[in-house]
Amino acid sequence: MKLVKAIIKPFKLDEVKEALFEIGVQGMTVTEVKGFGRQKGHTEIYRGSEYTVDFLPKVMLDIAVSDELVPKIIEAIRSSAKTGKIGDGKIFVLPIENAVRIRTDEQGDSAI
Amino acid sequence: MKLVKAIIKPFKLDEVKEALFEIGVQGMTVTEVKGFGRQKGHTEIYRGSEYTVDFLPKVMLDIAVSDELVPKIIEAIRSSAKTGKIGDGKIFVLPIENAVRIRTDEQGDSAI
Amino acid sequence: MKLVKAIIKPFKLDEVKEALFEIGVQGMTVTEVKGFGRQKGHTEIYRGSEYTVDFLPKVMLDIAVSDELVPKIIEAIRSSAKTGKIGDGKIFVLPIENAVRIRTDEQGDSAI
Amino acid sequence: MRSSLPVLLLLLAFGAGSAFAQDSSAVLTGIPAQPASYAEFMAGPDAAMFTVNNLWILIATALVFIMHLGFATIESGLTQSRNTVNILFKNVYVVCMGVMVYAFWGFNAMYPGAGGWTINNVFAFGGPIANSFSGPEIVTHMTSAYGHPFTYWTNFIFQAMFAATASTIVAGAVAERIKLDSFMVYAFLLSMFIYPLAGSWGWGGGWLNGTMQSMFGHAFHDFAGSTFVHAFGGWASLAAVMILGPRTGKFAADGRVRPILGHSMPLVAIGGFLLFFGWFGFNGGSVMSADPQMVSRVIVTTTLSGFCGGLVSAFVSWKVLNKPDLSMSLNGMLAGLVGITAGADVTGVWAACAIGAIAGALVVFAVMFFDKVKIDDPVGAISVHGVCGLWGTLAVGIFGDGSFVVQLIGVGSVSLFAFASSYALFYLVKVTMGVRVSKEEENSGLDVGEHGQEAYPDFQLSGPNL
Amino acid sequence: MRSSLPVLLLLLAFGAGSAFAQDSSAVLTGIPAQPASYAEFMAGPDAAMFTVNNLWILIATALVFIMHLGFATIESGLTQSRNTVNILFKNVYVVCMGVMVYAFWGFNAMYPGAGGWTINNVFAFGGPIANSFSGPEIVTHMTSAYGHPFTYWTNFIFQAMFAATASTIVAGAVAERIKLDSFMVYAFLLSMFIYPLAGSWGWGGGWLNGTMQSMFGHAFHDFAGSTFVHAFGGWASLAAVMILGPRTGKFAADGRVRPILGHSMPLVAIGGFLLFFGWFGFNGGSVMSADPQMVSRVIVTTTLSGFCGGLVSAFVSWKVLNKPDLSMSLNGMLAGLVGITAGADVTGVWAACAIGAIAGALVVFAVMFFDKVKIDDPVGAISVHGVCGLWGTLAVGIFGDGSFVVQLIGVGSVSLFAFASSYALFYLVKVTMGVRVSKEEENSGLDVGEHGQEAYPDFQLSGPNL
Amino acid sequence: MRSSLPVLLLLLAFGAGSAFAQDSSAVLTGIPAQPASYAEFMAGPDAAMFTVNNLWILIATALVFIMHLGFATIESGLTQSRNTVNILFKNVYVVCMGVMVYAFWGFNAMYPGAGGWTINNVFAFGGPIANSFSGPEIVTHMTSAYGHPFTYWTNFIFQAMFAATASTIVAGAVAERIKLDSFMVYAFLLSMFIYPLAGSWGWGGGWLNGTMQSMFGHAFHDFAGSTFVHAFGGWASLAAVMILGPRTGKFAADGRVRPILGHSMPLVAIGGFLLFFGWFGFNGGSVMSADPQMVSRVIVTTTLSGFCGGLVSAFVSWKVLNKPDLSMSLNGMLAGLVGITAGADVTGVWAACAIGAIAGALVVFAVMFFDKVKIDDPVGAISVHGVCGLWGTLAVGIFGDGSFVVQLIGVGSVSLFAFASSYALFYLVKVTMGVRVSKEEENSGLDVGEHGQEAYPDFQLSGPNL
Ligand SMILES: Nc1ncnc2c1ncn2[C@@H]1O[C@H](COP(=O)(O)OP(=O)(O)O)[C@@H](O)[C@H]1O
Ligand SMILES: Nc1ncnc2c1ncn2[C@@H]1O[C@H](COP(=O)(O)OP(=O)(O)O)[C@@H](O)[C@H]1O
Ligand SMILES: Nc1ncnc2c1ncn2[C@@H]1O[C@H](COP(=O)(O)OP(=O)(O)O)[C@@H](O)[C@H]1O
Repeated sequence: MKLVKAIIKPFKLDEVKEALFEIGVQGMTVTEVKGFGRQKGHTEIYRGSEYTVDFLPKVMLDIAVSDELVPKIIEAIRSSAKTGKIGDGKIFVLPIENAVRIRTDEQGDSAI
Repeated sequence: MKLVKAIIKPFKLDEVKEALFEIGVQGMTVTEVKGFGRQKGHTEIYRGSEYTVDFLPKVMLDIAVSDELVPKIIEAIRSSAKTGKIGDGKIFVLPIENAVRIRTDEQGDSAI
Repeated sequence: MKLVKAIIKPFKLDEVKEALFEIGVQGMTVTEVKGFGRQKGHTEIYRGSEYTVDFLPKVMLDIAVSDELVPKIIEAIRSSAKTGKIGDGKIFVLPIENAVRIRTDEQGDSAI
Repeated sequence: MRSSLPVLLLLLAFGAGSAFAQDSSAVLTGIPAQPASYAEFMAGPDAAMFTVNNLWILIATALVFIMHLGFATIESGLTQSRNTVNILFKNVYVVCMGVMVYAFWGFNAMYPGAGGWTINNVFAFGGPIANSFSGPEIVTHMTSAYGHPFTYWTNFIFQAMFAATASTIVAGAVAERIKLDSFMVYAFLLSMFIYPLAGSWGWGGGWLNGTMQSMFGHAFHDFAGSTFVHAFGGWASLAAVMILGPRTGKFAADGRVRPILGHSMPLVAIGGFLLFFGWFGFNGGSVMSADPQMVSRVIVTTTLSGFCGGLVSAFVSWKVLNKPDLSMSLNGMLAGLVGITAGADVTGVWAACAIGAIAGALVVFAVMFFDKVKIDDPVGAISVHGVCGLWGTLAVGIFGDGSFVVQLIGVGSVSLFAFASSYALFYLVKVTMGVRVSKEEENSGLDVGEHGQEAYPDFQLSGPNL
Repeated sequence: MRSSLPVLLLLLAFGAGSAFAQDSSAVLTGIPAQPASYAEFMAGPDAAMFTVNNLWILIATALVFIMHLGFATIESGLTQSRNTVNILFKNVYVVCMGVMVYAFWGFNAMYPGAGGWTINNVFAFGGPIANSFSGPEIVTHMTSAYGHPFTYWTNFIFQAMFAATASTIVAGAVAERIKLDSFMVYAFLLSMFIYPLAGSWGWGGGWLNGTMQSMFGHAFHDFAGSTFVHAFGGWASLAAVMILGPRTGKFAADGRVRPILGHSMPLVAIGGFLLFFGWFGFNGGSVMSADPQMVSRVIVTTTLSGFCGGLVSAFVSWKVLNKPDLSMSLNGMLAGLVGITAGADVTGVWAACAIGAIAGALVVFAVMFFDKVKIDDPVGAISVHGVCGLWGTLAVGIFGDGSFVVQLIGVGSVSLFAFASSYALFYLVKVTMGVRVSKEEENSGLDVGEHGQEAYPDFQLSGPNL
Repeated sequence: MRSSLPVLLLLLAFGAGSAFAQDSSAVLTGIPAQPASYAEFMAGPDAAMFTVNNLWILIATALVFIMHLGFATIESGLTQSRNTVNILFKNVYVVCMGVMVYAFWGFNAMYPGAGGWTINNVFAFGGPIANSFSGPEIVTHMTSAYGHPFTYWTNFIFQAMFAATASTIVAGAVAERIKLDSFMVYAFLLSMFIYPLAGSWGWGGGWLNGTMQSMFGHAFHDFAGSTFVHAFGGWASLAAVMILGPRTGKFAADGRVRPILGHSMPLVAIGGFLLFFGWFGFNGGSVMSADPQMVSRVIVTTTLSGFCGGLVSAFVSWKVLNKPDLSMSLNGMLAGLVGITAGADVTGVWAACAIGAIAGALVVFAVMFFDKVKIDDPVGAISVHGVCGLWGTLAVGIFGDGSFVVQLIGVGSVSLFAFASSYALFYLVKVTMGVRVSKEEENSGLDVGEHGQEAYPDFQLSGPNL
């Protein structure tokens, strides 16, 4: 099993969710994060003084999947999350050694 | 070492924390997340129009532990987080290659 | 590649960011988390009744890096995040099997 | 403290209003020479004074109205964000419903007038207010011939705004776990039948006036409602809370109190200040005229008492809890205001300060006491309105010229009546439709459960204990 | 409903104000015996009555002012947190600008007086108000010699606060996607030229007074602005929204409505209550005197109508949507207030309740209707002000003594004029400077886009659909 | 601008109040024929006028009270969420304490009356107000025999609400880093001793009246407190801030300004509008009667100046900062109000607009200036109250009929005195108990540090720079 971690632009969440749903992803966990990267933050002004917001709002998806599904998922995220503009985000794939569904105590692939 | 990632129902957090405490877990990191899965979201209504909330509030625990503790921890989480109702959540186990305690520079198991 | 997960005190974020920037880290993802550990929470009072806040605000950094950079990064975080007081936090290193930059489809080290 | 005829005539002639607050006995006694027409009256010598008196009561009505926003904000601020929509809705409902039932029944049940009693000085049937006036009725309802230094409409709407308050007090105490429809039925019955009935005993010229007067030489003195509004609402709340039970998780198995935090201190502060602001009209308007001496005196005693209450509970909470507590200080301000409300017209400046100071201390200990005995009152309504309403009424017998015994009888009977009838009503509602939401709903919040809405959809909210 | 001379004299003598609301015809007709000096007047028999009348209108002005905070809070509460700074800024701008342009042009354009018309009873050039008065001018502007039971200054500032309202109504309807500068230009033109022009037809003594009177024996009756303020603002909003289009994502491809949630229900409640509070002055002050009968009657009809509206829309939303809807109940309260505003002075108590009840039901269905036809009005401005303003004006012809035909002509012509001129203005602005922000800016919010500021920098906000 | 006897008699006879604002000189001069009893007075010809005058000042008092909620909300909105409880608590404390110390000492220290001076026209010992009146005292304090068109109680409570304001201004400037107990001691001393002393020089009939009059033929003119309230509070703040130092992190090592964002723009807007609302009473009540001419004129000049200020600072911030700044526009509204407060009674409409416009521009540059010189004022109190109070006072010498020199002497001496004594007091507090919280506490917030409470426990808050 793998944990696919994708960091995307917030307003793309719906599209990505749909895309993953179509290829049969049953579940995911979403975290609101702030991103720092090549995409530079914007300058704002407050009562006469300028400041820059370095960290931009992003959404991080944690998706546990069986190994064979990984390429399809990466493809689905890439195509749906892509705007071509800087700041589109990243996908990381991490190994999972075991998974458990709390409700049923199922283990491994069947748990996800 | 392993990183045990557990996604549970928010109101279960206290019980899970107690359960882990009892088996000697010294620390954990908690993140507020939104979950998408078999448990379907509820329908709400706003000024006359219906809409469904797909993502449900969950709490994600990141617990770094030495390998031998993993089974006990999984067991503790399962028993304390379980309601038997859909949406109870998942546990994922990921490998950790190294851990450092910033304060003391301790490395490995002693760091956690 | 590795995923360096660092949990630090919120007010240290700026310094850590600077330190990582200097050693050439191009990007990171930051999550607001709550931490539970040896550092005990504080007691507050509300309308006459005491209660303790177990979970303390922390900030978690997710930094994907190529293997050779890991020691430098750990060092940079340690030195910049350290106050010597309990609660400074932890660094965990997890393996990454693959990385993708959504915008360009680059894979592996070049993606991060 | 029924107003004797001479006083009354003065009152009518000079619109001097009298200190006798909401006492409507004016209606019952001597009617002055009657103008031929409204126009004639408005051309006459009393017109200007009548106009300013009438205007003040209407402005006071607006001020009392805004107290309902004060209640809405302080109650939602002191409870969790997941129950905010529910609390706000309840407040909107209560003020709308409260005034309407007062128009349909309450006003006439509370102020039956001399001949209007069904059981003399104890109970009167109510009924709808007038629709409009024409011909001679205009003079008898729109001029001093009405027996008040203001019109019939003014009299009604000012009293109506008061009426809506009692149920609002209960709304706060039962927050975060009560079923919406059950509360609505309960509040409806309480506002329509119970509040006016109790009020009629005193302000309506009932037995707390005449009987007490003849028995003890003192009528019961409740200037603006420490008893008829606040103690009434506070003790009615207690009954409801006792049946309803505490919020899940408020009291740990080992009996420890596990506080459930209010979600927004700014809302609490907005509520506290708006209530204070409204009190200028609540007490100031209860002079029932713009009489310069009385109104200015009442506003001075009222504000000083409120400020003392705020100061004292700030310091007491600091001493007792080691931390200066904001919500306690605001409660203390309100406690001082509730405390002075019975005697604002008869106490000196320093007595007013003392009354406020004691109320401010009382409220801190009362809040802690009710927690200790496992009475879960999220907003401190019982402490602020019940305990301090009781204290303020008795204080008239201590600092004012009232009779302690009579004050005790008055506040005691009204409080007991409020408690008992609230208990009965609430029990009735419990057995018929149930009063409590499910644990699941309580867990996820009444906003989604009862209203399918969220108060702060854009904001990330924390789970329990985070 | 032009006031005939005798009535007017009464009015001046007794400051009885008359039911004729904002009708300035007083200015046009008989001027009473003139005091030699202001001091002499203030020493005279009418001084006290004049003073209380004048004072009430000034207090009412303050109450109308606070309605702008009500609009600011209800509008920002009903929209997303990322557009909050923008909405608040627009509200600050509109009230500041609205009053200033009324001082520079609007007041005189709206109240030209007998000789002031450019095109008789249809159009008048405006111009700045007086700077100050000296010598004999003081008597003619600061005493009843002015032809009102209040001073020139009072007359101006009360009307000015009303003037700022119309554009504020539009501000809510076009929220979350309109370019700031474009809105500012549009609102400026609307407030400066269109609002006073429409107002002059009725309150200014124009054709809706005289012509209707002579043609139908009834002048058009709009007591406090169901037509001239609310319907005007509501239908002007409709035109703007039609050109502007809905917020991105409000309507799914398949036509389904995808609600965009308001971000703070407490702000919505604060807004609703503050607007109600202000209405005491909006309607109460429109009596144009402190006349006890009229003011107390108007305040009773106004409040009961508002409360009925709130109750009814609570229950209707409950029945129709299966959930008791807070924001609908608050809209319902406002709907009832808007509805009664045309006839608060001529309808009985129960008629007022009926008007409010119907308005409260109307607003629920109107909100759903406009969603269905893809008119995206984030705050329900068109439903509350347009639909219920229309209803309230017609209601005078049904419940009041007005003529239905005349009421229809009046509200119809003003609404059409508001719609048409707003359409023209907004279209002009669209072609010249554009009216809509970019999709990106809409996505990330107008606060950062237009103001480089955030409303809640400390709070973690949720992304879309989270 | 001491009122000469004839004027005064007019004033008493007609309750015309006079333009002479808070000037109590009335007390010092001719007392009119005295009625035998209060009842007789209330039956007499002056009763109605006296009643309306008195009522207006009491209503104005309520309006000034609500300004304290305005301060509480604008100050907490402009600071971080982790210091919200602390700021709200300070505001509750200041208004409670401020009024109480005014009752115990300030009122009599500020208005010593002819014989009351300890050092003639410079310093007077204070003392508690009366407890209550009986017998002949009633006539001499509750009728025009008191020498004002309102009662003793009214006089006290209106002045008391003003008194609480000065310290509130400081509360905002020192926010987010001051030790609570230290602030409480400082505010106590400032409110009790310093504010009334400065006030006595002008409003109390001290040297800024008589001496200036005899030296320059002009008394110092400060209608409602540009100098005695606002400049006083503003410059007192500057001294406090200088000793206290900036918030940690406000100024980067390289001198760059690192803004610390206010956490809630809606709170800021609520505060700004409530302050404007209260100003109707602050300036309108300072006419010290309901005189139609003066009150209506003052309310027109006041509101127009405020609106101009808001417009101008909106546009100036737009030009200078490239973005239309909400909080600046609200500051601009307040700047305009502060600016007109000295001369609202003596300036024409367009002069009022000019004064407001200039104030609106000034405040933007002042805020930027103080940032540049590293004076850290989180809410802009020094700019709004200090700078614009100064400007407004001088403006009377430019646009009004005042003497520029006298105005300069007056505002200069009061400002210097405020600065110096505040500096001394604050320094005293610093050496005795310390004034600044620890860096850790500043980091984690004063709410937990000083109060053990959080303002928004349910909400997820962002760390620094997130
Ligand atoms: N090395 C990294 N480790 C973790 N997250 C990263 C890393 N680099 C980028 N990110 C995340 O991806 C987001 C987008 O990356 P960025 O460099 O801005 O644009 P792009 O991915 O298009 O090159 C960042 O905001 C950050 O959240
Ligand atoms: N494949 C997955 N990857 C990551 N998180 C998941 C995955 N499936 C489920 N989750 C998380 O677990 C939560 C519960 O899962 P769900 O399917 O709703 O119920 P259950 O776990 O009882 O089957 C989800 O809300 C989501 O947060
Ligand atoms: N075993 C663990 N797994 C995950 N996170 C941990 C673990 N132990 C500690 N942490 C995180 O590190 C933070 C600091 O740890 P703590 O024990 O309080 O201080 P220190 O790291 O100085 O010993 C905790 O608040 C928590 O967020």
